[in-house]
Amino acid sequence: MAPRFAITAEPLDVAALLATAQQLHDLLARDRNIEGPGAVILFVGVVRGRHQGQEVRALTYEAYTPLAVASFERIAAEAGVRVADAVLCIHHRIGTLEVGEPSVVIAAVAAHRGEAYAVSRFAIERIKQITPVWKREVLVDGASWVEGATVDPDAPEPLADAWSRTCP
Amino acid sequence: MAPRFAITAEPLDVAALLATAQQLHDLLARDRNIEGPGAVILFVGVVRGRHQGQEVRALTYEAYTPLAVASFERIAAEAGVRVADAVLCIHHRIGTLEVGEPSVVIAAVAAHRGEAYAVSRFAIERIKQITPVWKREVLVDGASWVEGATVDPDAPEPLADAWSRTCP
Amino acid sequence: MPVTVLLFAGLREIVGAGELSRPIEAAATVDAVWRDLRDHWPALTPYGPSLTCAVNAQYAPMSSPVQDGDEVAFLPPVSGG
Amino acid sequence: MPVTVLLFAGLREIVGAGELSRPIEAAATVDAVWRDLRDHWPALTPYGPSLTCAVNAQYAPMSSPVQDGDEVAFLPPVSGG
Repeated sequence: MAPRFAITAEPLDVAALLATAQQLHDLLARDRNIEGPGAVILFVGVVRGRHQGQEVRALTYEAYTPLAVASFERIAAEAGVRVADAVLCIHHRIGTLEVGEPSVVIAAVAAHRGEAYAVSRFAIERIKQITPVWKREVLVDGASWVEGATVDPDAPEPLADAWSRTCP
Repeated sequence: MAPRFAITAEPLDVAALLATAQQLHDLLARDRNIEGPGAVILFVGVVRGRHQGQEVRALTYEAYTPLAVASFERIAAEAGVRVADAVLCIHHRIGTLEVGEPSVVIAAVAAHRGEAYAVSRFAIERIKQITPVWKREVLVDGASWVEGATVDPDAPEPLADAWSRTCP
Repeated sequence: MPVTVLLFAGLREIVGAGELSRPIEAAATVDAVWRDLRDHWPALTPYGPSLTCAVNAQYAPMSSPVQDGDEVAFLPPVSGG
Repeated sequence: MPVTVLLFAGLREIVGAGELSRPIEAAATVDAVWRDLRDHWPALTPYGPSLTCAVNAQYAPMSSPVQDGDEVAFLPPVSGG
């Protein structure tokens, strides 16, 4: 079974994360005597060949690994406050990735699809807010760090904003 | 490359559908000179071990295959009216499935995640409305056909309802 | 002037066949084909209000005309996914 | 009384190292560690308003106290996913 949360330099294995997430939800369901896994949403972020009009040759990802893994645990706990019986698994890759390679895979599992979609969308929004991962774009004419979000993990507004993007 | 839309008695291959969907979006993006695949949402419906309090041993799926495949094409066209540059692939399994096996896999690919989530959610809602597939639940004490939706594919209200469940 | 009738799920089980050939009259409609079936297998009757149908693998209203050789499918409430 | 400072992405490139040891005074805060760095590498200055930080791999405000042996990480705007 794959770890629930990971930062890894190895290529991401979508099928393995799907299997792990299903197994974890199955165990949770037995333990709590609730309905088992019925819907899995896999979010796969892939390196896009073009960004804001410029051709991207590759992306290099860097992470503060222990805090990034802790951020995934935190995001799962935050999701659990609103969606009680879902399982969330997150693997983010680091190192240099070619166009088309997955940079992040999120598996959200629940008995029913509404909950799985909500947890999935919440997770990716929150990762982009607080997870200490940085990407460097290698373009045709040079390379630069992409500067995204500066969010206090304890601030309520960004948390509410992430939930606001989930499906009804 | 896997077919874009299929009804199949073979086990569903999530990784193969992901690869196909990515390739199709890559081709689309080159053709239209737009941003290539950046986000893939895979919806995986799996056979749940319990339904409305009853233990499920297995599910048997039956389809009117040519119309079911045509329904997937129709759903992709409907999605394209609102989300122009996404790719949608749908494979639905038929035959007898054990608990935990995927019954349907939907891959929705777009340059950005908001569009991919919207197309994914729209597709599963619409499949449940109009795709001619039927499931028979084998419970501990007997088996019965699950009777779900009766929806006129041309009626505007169910179409609007499916969109209303997509993420903002 | 026969049409091919396709039946699925609960409908198929009532009739005991997924495919059958039924004669139709000139200027018949899908609805006429359904009424003929229902007369032969009264257990189909409760499905009437919740049916959708297709002619030659295209969604069609019950009022659609059917012709010699058409494939007419009756679809009980769907439950895929 | 040294602390270990971790720097990432653009910050790391300015300083030329991802990890360094810096002396601190008694009753120091994360903010004091940052000011010390900024004084040595003025090119860090523009990052001040957009920083977040962590002490011992836990999110921490700039006002957090730091102690001998702590690991203090400065995080420029994140861009994962």
